[in-house]
Amino acid sequence: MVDVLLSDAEKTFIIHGIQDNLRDDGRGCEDYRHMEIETDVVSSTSGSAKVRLANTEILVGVKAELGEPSSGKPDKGRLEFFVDCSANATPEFEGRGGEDLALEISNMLTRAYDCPKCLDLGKLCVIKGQQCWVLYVDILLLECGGNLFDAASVAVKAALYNTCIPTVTVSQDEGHVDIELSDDPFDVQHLDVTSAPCIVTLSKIGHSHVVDASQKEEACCLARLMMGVTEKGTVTALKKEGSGSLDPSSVEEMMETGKRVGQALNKSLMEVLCLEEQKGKKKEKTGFLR
Amino acid sequence: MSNSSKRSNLRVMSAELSLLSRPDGSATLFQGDTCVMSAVYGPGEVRINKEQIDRATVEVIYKPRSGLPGCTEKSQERLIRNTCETVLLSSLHPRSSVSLTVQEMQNSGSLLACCINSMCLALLDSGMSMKCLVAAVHCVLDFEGAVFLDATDKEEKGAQACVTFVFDSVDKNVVMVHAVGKYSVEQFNKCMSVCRTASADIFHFYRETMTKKLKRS
Amino acid sequence: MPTDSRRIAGPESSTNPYSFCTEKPRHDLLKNGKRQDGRKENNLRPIFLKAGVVSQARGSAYIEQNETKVICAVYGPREVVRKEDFSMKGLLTCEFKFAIFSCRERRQHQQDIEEKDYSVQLLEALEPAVCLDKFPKAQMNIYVTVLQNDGSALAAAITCASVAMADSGIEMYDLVAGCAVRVAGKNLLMDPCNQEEYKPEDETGLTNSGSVTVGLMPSLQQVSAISSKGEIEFELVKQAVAKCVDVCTQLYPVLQQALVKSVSERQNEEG
Amino acid sequence: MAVDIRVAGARERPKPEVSEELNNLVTPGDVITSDTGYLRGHGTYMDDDKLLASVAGVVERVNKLICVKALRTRYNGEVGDVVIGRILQVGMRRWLVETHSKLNSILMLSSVNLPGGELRRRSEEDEKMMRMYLKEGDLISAEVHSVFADGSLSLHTRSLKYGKLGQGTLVQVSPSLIKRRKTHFHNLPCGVSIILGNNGFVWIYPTAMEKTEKTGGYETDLQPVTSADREAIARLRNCVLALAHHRMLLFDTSILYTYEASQKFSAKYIPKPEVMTEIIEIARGRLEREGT
Amino acid sequence: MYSSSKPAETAKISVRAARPLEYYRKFLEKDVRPDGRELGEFRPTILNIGCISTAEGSALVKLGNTTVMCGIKAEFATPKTEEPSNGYLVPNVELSPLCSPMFRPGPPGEQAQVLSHFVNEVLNQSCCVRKEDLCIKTGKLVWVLYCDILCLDYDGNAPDACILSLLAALKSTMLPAVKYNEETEKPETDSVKTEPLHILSNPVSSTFAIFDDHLLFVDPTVQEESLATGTVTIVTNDNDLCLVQKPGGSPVTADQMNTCFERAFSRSKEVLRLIDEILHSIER
Repeated sequence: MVDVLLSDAEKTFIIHGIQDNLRDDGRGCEDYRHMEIETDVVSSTSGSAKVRLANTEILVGVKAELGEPSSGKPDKGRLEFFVDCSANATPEFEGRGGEDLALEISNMLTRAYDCPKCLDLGKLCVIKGQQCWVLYVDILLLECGGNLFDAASVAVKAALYNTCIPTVTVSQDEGHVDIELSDDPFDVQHLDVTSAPCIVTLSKIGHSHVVDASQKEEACCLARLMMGVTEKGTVTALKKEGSGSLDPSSVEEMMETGKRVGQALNKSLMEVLCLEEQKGKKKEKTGFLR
Repeated sequence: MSNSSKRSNLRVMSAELSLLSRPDGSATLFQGDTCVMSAVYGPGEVRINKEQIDRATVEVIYKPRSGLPGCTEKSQERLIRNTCETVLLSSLHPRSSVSLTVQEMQNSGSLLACCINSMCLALLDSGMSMKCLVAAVHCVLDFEGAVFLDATDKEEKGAQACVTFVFDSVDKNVVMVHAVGKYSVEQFNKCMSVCRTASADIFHFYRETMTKKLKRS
Repeated sequence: MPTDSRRIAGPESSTNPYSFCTEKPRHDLLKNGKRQDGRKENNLRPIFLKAGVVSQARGSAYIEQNETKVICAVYGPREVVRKEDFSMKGLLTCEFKFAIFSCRERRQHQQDIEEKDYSVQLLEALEPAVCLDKFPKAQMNIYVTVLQNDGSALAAAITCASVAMADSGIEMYDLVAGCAVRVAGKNLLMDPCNQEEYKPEDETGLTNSGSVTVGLMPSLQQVSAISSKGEIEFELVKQAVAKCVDVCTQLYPVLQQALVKSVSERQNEEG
Repeated sequence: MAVDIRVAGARERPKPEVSEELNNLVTPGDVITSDTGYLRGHGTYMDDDKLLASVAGVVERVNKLICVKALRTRYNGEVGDVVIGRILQVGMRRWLVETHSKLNSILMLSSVNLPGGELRRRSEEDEKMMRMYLKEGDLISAEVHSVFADGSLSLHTRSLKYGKLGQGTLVQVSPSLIKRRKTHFHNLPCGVSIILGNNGFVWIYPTAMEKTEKTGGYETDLQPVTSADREAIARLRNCVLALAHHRMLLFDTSILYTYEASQKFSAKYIPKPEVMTEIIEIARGRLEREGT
Repeated sequence: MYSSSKPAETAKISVRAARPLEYYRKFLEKDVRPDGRELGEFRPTILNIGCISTAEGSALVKLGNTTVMCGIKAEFATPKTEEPSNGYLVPNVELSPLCSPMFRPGPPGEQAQVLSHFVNEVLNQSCCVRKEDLCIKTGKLVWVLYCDILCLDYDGNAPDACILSLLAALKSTMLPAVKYNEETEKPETDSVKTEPLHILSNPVSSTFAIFDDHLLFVDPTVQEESLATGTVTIVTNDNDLCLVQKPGGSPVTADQMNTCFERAFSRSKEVLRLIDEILHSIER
């Protein structure tokens, strides 16, 4: 996590506020900050999305390339996450500074997506055991304002939704295999992301827990629970993070909240994405400016 | 082949001291076609974490002719360094560092011996205090059990065993041994005695080289 | 991969011979309520736990759960090397490694992503249990090596590392016991072995297939680590976590006994 | 529970208004004047008898003095400024303080009030107790005592209004948005007080939390703040951010008007872009009407 | 700032820590070492063969406190074009930070590299495994045996422990039966049937430390290693020598060398007997 320094009194103020279900920006414990999302922002990718959650800004690009399937799953495509912490976000990321955080985010995403039902990777298989689509998901942290994991997962889901994969035709004669890529920009396949998970991070602060913690709140938090939650409410990944510990009963409460919030998050996100798609090409592009 | 006959003397040696101006001492040594250049820096400043309160820290860097140093080179490096530590009176320079660079120029057999001899010459050139001199002699055993002194790289390939000895100049005792292959104790001892005799030539050569240097200056 | 000049190099590439096996055995997880190794759903494998196994370390432990074998050593407190790491709290580091020969597939010398992930999880499991504020400016290092992995390696590592930490005499609030469970359909298989572990590539679209690992501080009843893989229904996750908490609590005496034994052995040596 | 997502394009974007200030906008290298009669101020340089801008900003002219005020800069401290700072390090007889200026500021042990009153010698005991008074992360309000040759600031807190800050919330805005006033301490009618640091740090805290003088203000009251106060603080925080977002100057009236304008929304909705715009427009209109 | 000794240790041990050299001299005057061993006596050697079932061959060796584990993983590879029927033997020694505070995390340090090289030389020069035996199909497919030696507790004399664990692991190695399918040009592995590896000779290592420039003793502990003025390592290969290494240090006479040889050969017999015993006990 990107650390900010706080005085004891500031921490007390934040902790008491959360106990009162009134956070320092007026939110309740289960409120997300205002989030804006835009897809198709980088034209050189197969799919992309940018998410802005208050001061947190994340850009995700998906690149589909033909490659070899992994030996364990010969009949499936591959999904690979790579996180880059831009030094523009904070000077701490300079050099190898952001590596640990980047690895943590990509590990969590890999784990959350590593379930056969989240994303139908079977569709990405071209020739069993030889050729498949590999989706390289590049996540770029542009600004850090707390709750990076959730924002990253939302951006990933949106970018995957936006991803177009060219249709391939495989012709086979006399053991000679030919792969032909369609060059028609509309002859493409889309991915079904309905059951893809979103990550919900629950930060235990004082005796309560909150979702979507700001940077200041993260500084008050000793233990977090991160959950990959699908629209159906199933859990695809679970992880405790931070140097503190949790009561078994609060683990249960946090999971309950996580499930509830996660389902709502998935639902709102899908609605927004469908809405944007309906607008199609007419929609106004805001790009990287606010 | 002419050199398939058992050879009992060393190849021609030639050396040049102080070829390099930066180091405190340097030597380039040819043994036959094998050539090694060594340079000594020190005693000088030592990095705090390597500092030893009762003696100088000896560092040796062995550079192969090409490529990155691997396990083999590290092993060579340690052999050279330990030999060097044995002869240097490092307790005279506590809290300082002596660093040696041994650069392989050409390898046509007996490389390790050539490295140690050139290191010894470089130390001589630098005027560092030493307990004694050391001479390294390499030999190989062929499948008939014949000993070839100062073997070339071709001879090394077809050998039953490769042996390198380092002797001190005072008692002619064994300072370092590196012997690999398949051989009996008798054969080992035979090699040792042949090499010990040959070491006298090297000590003689050191003397000649230093005399030459003194004459010139 | 870049060549590693500091090790003896092998051929450029090599493949696992078992990937060419003519027939691949398939196993059912449960048959007539019994698992392949004859256990019932709730049964754990026998645990052999011994503290004080590495003579050079400040504290150490070795755990064996049938074929899962983990060794751990703790060093420190010692001076922090890097200056920017200075702080009023002690620094705890953790290195988790699978030995190269520990799995069916050969592992690499350098830490891979999975090992780095486990290192972080192990660290976060132990951090809450160690009184770090008693050791300002100092670091304590935990090194864990899995000698053989037959499932539940992370859980075993958590237990082993906490005992090693306690063996070192470093002040702690509590021990940490680890436990894993495999969720398959409606079944919860405690302490899964390698064949029972969740592997995403084997799954054939079963909902509810995954695994959960929990680390618990038994006397404080605090969860210090929790992690899951695979897609599982919410209610089952809850059940799985609760069950792990139960089992971890039951493990507590085993950890204590190992420590008591190591202390009394040490006393005998000296007296 | 609320999840509030939308497409970025869905937001209404008001047309940027052309303010007359923009006519005075210069970028580095622009010639401001070639008359030689002017004096060179901050943000300018002379070349070939011409006065050129060295920063992007607005030209300001005071008699013969020409300055360019940059749109966004680090804080340039001046003696007498009220600042809010965060303790970074406890050093030998001094604290290092972050004040968003170019270099870290310094608070000497001799420039603070210590428990037990004004006239007290700084003893060795005090040196050892430094971390007890102020430790890393603590916030203080202070006044700039002097500016060193390298531009770093020396602070002092030798007045009862300065010192360690207790519970409350800190908002950071650009220093150029803080309007210079006679006082930077305000008790607002809503039961909340605000300190507008010249360095762009704004401290919002419940008025009730007055310092007790006996301990020199180093012991903070950690009693929970009332819900009403907390709500007001949250609202005020969001208003300050809204003002800063619209690059409006911050001073008591602008803050109060914005606060009042925001009443029709719940505090948590204020950060939403269109709510922000609406509130700010109301406040701006009222300010212009009253000519402040 | 923090003492590294365990809290309950007694004052006697601190004397030993403060003036180790004098402490040792006192004992050595009487031809005995502080741990009660004679000069030519090895520490109790414990061997456990086949302890890791995920490896094709494995062995755990305890030499006093020093603990070393060797695991052998076999994989397929294509042979080098210049040696189309030779397999690969890839030994590596890992001195992980787990086994001693002397070692740091990260890539192998000098000592680990030197040990790896040493094991590699012994493996190649002793010819205990014929590389031709590792051939499955000439020019197409050979075995590569990764022999990874992991130190779990470093209390001195790693070379002897490494070689012993390597030999024992190789002797226990069972390779799965493989058929090379000419049509598909792919191997077919039998998951049940295995074949043992042929071991042609038995390299055994013995390490001696030189103390005060003249005294030689066998199997040094870590403290003895740090006090020694030199070491000699002798690897015997049945009735021959395979490797003699004395990396600098105090000079020794030919007689001293011969004493070492004698001890090395007798040690070789002891060790081989031990391996046979353990292997037999497993078979039964």
